[in-house]
Amino acid sequence: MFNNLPVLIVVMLLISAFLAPLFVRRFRRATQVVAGVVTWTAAGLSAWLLARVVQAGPIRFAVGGWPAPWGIEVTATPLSAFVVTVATVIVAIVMLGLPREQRDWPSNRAGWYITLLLLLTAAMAGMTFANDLFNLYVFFEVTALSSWGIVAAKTDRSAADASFKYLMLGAIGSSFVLFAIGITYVVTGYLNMSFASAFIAAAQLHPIIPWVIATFFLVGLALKAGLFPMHIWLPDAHSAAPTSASALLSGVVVKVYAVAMAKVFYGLFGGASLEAMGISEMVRLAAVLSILAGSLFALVQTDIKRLLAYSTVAQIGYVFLGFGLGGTVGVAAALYHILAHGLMKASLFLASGKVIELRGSRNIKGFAGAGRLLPLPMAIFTLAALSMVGLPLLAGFTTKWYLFNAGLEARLYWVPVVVILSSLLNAAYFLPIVWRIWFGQGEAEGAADRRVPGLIPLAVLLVAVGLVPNPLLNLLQQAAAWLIS
Amino acid sequence: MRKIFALVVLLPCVAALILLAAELPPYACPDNPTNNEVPARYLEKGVEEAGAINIVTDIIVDYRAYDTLIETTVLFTALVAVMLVLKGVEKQNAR
Amino acid sequence: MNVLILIAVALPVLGAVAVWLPSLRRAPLVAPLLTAVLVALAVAGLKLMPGGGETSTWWQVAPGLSIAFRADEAAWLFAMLAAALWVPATAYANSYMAHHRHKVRRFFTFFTLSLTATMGIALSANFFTLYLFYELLTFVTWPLVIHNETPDARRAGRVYLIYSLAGAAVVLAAMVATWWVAGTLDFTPGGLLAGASPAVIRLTVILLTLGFGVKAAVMPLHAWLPAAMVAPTPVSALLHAVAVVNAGCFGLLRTFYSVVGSAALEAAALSTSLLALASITIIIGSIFALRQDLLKRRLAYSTVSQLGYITLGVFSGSPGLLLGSLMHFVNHGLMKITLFFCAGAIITRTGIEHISKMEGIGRRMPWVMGAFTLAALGMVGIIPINGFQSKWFLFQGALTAGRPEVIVILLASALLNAFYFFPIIGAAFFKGEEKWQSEGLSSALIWTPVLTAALCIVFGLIPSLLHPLAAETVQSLIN
Amino acid sequence: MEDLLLFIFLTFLLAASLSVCFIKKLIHAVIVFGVYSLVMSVIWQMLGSPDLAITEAAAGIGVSVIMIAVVTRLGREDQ
Amino acid sequence: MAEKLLHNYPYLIAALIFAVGCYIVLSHTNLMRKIIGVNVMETAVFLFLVAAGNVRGGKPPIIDLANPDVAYVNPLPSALILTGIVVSVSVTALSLALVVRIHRQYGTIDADEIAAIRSAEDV
Amino acid sequence: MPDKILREITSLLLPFIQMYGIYVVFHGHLSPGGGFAGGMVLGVSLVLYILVFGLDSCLRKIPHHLSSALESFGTLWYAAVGFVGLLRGASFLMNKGAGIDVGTPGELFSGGLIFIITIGVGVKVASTMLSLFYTLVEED
Repeated sequence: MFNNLPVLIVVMLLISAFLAPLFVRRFRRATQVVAGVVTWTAAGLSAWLLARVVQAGPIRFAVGGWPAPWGIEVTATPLSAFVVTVATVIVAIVMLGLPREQRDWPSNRAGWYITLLLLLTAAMAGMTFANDLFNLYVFFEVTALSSWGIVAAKTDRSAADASFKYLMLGAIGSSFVLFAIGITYVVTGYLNMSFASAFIAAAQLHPIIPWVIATFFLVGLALKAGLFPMHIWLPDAHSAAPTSASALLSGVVVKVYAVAMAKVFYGLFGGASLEAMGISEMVRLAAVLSILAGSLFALVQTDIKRLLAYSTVAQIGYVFLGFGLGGTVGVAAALYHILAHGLMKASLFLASGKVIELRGSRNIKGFAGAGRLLPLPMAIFTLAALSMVGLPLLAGFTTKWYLFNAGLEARLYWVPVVVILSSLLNAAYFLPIVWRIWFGQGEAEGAADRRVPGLIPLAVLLVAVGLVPNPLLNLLQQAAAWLIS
Repeated sequence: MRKIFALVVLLPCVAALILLAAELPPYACPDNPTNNEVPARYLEKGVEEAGAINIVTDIIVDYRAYDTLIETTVLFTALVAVMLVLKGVEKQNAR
Repeated sequence: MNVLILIAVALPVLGAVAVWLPSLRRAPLVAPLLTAVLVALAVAGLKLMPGGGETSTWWQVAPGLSIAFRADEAAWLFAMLAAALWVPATAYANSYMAHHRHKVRRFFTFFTLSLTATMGIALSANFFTLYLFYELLTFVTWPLVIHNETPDARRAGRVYLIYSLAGAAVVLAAMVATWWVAGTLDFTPGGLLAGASPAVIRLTVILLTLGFGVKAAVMPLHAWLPAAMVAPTPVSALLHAVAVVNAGCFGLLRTFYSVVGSAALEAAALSTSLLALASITIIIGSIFALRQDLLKRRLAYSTVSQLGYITLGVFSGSPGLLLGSLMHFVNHGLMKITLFFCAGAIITRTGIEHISKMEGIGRRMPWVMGAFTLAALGMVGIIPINGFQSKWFLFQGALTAGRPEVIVILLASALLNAFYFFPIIGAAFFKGEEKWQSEGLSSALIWTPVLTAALCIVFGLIPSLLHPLAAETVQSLIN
Repeated sequence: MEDLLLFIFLTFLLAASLSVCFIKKLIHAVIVFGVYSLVMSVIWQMLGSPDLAITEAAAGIGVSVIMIAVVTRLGREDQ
Repeated sequence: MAEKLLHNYPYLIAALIFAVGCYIVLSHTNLMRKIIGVNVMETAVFLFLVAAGNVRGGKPPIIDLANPDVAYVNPLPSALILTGIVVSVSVTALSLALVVRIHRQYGTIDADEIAAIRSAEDV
Repeated sequence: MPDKILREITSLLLPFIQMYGIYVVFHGHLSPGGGFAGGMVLGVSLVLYILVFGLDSCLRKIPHHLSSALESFGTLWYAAVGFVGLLRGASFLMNKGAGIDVGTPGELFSGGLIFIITIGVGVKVASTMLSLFYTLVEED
């Protein structure tokens, strides 16, 4: 029964998603509550799973009782359990704000939106647990379809346009990933990553084969994750979506793709051969370009949501950089950043969503004087922004510190330089907003309703993660060690 | 311009794929890595273990039933997304 | 956990919160002053109580990254100087803000928070803590720089922020390098980099010089300081005499001798070029000061130049010069805060900011201008005042270190100081006519400069007040 | 013999995909795409996957029909 | 190499069609055409996998219970592609819905015209 | 407006197409095809019906909310069948391993859960095609 847990978490979310559109018309509030409860349950279960997995070692579960090369194998490792826990917790927290966000929506739209959120969560969990390449692909598509759907959830026309752009590039990405999976299957005869990797290690393959596989995976997943040259859909999509969707897309979804990439790369090839093929170099290069270009683009934005989206392009670069650097420290840094950035970006989007609602405009000028109207949300915005800048004792700094260590361990001395440069750029676009919030002259009216549900838990977690990173990092180093071995 | 860009992006891709196609295991050869113990078991024991004589059905509904469950979910997701995209969106003045 | 250190570092945070207490109408005025006094007492107590030199760790963030404090000699010297001068500065600020009512609560919040950052820098026991509070200092002083919210102030704030953040980032890079080479960030008397290769040491030293040099206003990195003159005068006094610039100098001192180590510093063989840098700062700063007509800007460039004295000693690595520079560290703080207090008093009373319009002002405000004169004479290095002492020890140090060229620099600088201070004094007392209407001034605007000027004389007359402390510090840094 | 037939069909498939790219009128491209999926379904039958052939035939027809319906509706409104 | 390529011609054709599909998506501005391009790309991958599953002389994998000694083709790729087809239908459905909506809201389905409208809106 | 011949021919053909679709669904475990192919054929037949006889006549027979509900239901059906194995103490989505009688291979009622799942999938795919077409063609 316990071994079924990785599948059951996914199926539980799926079933609630199937039921949601049936009931939402009559019992709208109840549907929202049930969706929240289910997500929290999933979060709790995955946390339990994480605890068990850390204690007793990874779980390999053969769905339907068919052992690995024949059936589908699902693995709960410290890595996947951690990522699923992070994803479900952030989704659950963001979902706290749904009743408020959907006040003016028609019932059926609200239901479909909730359904898609649940499907998205389920698919992310499934994708992370999958150890079978084709299973990974199918979940990949559910994630993609549901995110395309929620991007278009608003009825204004830029949403449709953004969603279509996202869809086209995402579909190209999926095709690349499927092609890579196909080649892997044709070459090795296995879809299970463990078996395929054993085959690749044993067989004398022509060097172009693993190279093309890895490159196709990289192109496909980087397209989905919005790494620099392939990020063009991201600012449109993340800014056109409703606030909760933006928070999730920026905070969680892109990172799950990064994790998928890490799983596939380390699962199929292993760190040494990635380095030898030059794939690690490629990942690092893309990550650095992403970090710098994302920050530079963010610098010239006037639309807060686009600014945050470009900042996501930069921050996803950190995650890829960590994975590209390899080594326990680098991977642990990447995993830590997945959590930290998820919390930061979700808080930033939620808090700025409140300001957008208040001012009716997404221009960053709207932040002027917002600190007096919305003291608590804006304080949390400031906290998250400073964390982005990488002030010590906040979560962003820990990531930086571990990336430094990873870079120096890999003897890549430009890593600290790039990271420091990027945090300066972050400061350059976040601090003016912070100044505007507290000291800017803005309209003093409005803000009858100061509550932003979910913001306080996010902030508490963010502070906790920043102040006490040690236990978490020990856990993450275990997870990283498992991934690399 | 757009076409040139597309070509520039795609040419290396095509080159890599052609090089790859030459190095892949020979087409339709019974000794290929794909014809390993996995399809062998499906074909030999599938009828007995899963009960359908159409082995493809055996695989999609029994051996890899989880994939198929998710696949129906894909269809469901698409439909929900389609409804979210189209329902209740009025026609706007275009330009 | 040492209670006195806890008070020194954490109490100002409470004080800053207390500024906003709605039930106390005069909370913005009382709380900061009370905080400053308590902190000064606590720091003084650190010297008297046994066990002050022990490390007390507050928080272990990650392996190797902990927040820890220790009040060793150098730490105490800086902490005491800052805490002691904070009291008159706060009193002065109270009076000043009573005249310039603009966002008083906000002003005092950040003013008091700056004390936390300064104490944190002074008492830090490892590089991480130092870096943390160094970064924090930027963030809490930035709102003070742009307090007036005029376009000029905003521009100055932006410049200040860019310079400071870039500096902090470079410090961070140095910290990473240290961590990588030494595997620890705890300050140790002999330094951490003793065994490292010269290239790494050189890189670290350069990074440190750039990083802390920003706040210490080493010459190519000084531009923020004159720009920041648009801030209210108590802030200028604080920034230029007590907190920020001294934090930069202290950071240099701390990291050069407790992180790099004097032996490694010698191995890096950079002292000649660094000394040249400091010398250029001294001379060019003075020349720039000559050309300013705005009093506060002239004082700012004078600060740039005088900070060169301090960095000179730090960069040299020789005990004698270091002794002199440590004494100047304290003496310059006293003198410069006096000068700024006077400038603020003049501005508040007469609204005059330009030197060319100050003719005869000395007869109108004899106490203030008297204090100004004393401090200015000290700057030039006239005998009974404390400025003379530091220069004297610097001369001696230069001779024992075998660097006679330093003496030439110091003499030239003294001459230039005289050139830009004497005209002010002359104009104030011997020119112009008495034509201003006197306005009532709050007493603190007058007695604080007088008090600090008196301290200048006391320190000048009794060298044994400061010299043993400085010698002890040098001993602890170079052994 | 079978290989030759397959070769011809595959070449035809490539030609169909290229013509989808270069045909000017959209509705024609959609129709060619329908033909393309039919050819694909025949190829899959030849490759030994009748399940796929049926599914692709049904799906290809379904998708093409919907596409044509959408295109004609959009086209009608354009004129 | 040419000989190998000739022997692997289904793979080669699949690779070329994949590239053509990608080219259609990237080079055309008409959104409908982009959708067709994505479909072409996906079917190319399917072709690749199905071809890889073929075995010379193999029968379709429907077990002839009376005759145990028949060689069958590999059933696994077929099973995978069955899933793949459904996925591609779903993606096509959603993209068609988006095209319909874009047409409703912008009055055009040309990417360049939409971009022009958007940039005019921004000013 | 479609002409009379088209209507007549369609009304003649449709039962056969639908019969074929249902056949494919029911014989998924015996012959090529299965839930997806058969469901798709059924769905396409309904689309054909709409194209010839108009949206309204189809909406009268199968209302939109019914097809959407069937759609949810088909997917749920699958997931629920998955729990059978779990309830019998084996793992999720287990068929014969969980002790379910798979019957004699080659007969119509064989394959255990496969048969049940296939029907659910067929219903789901057909209703999805229909709902999709409804949503795409609807004017509002």
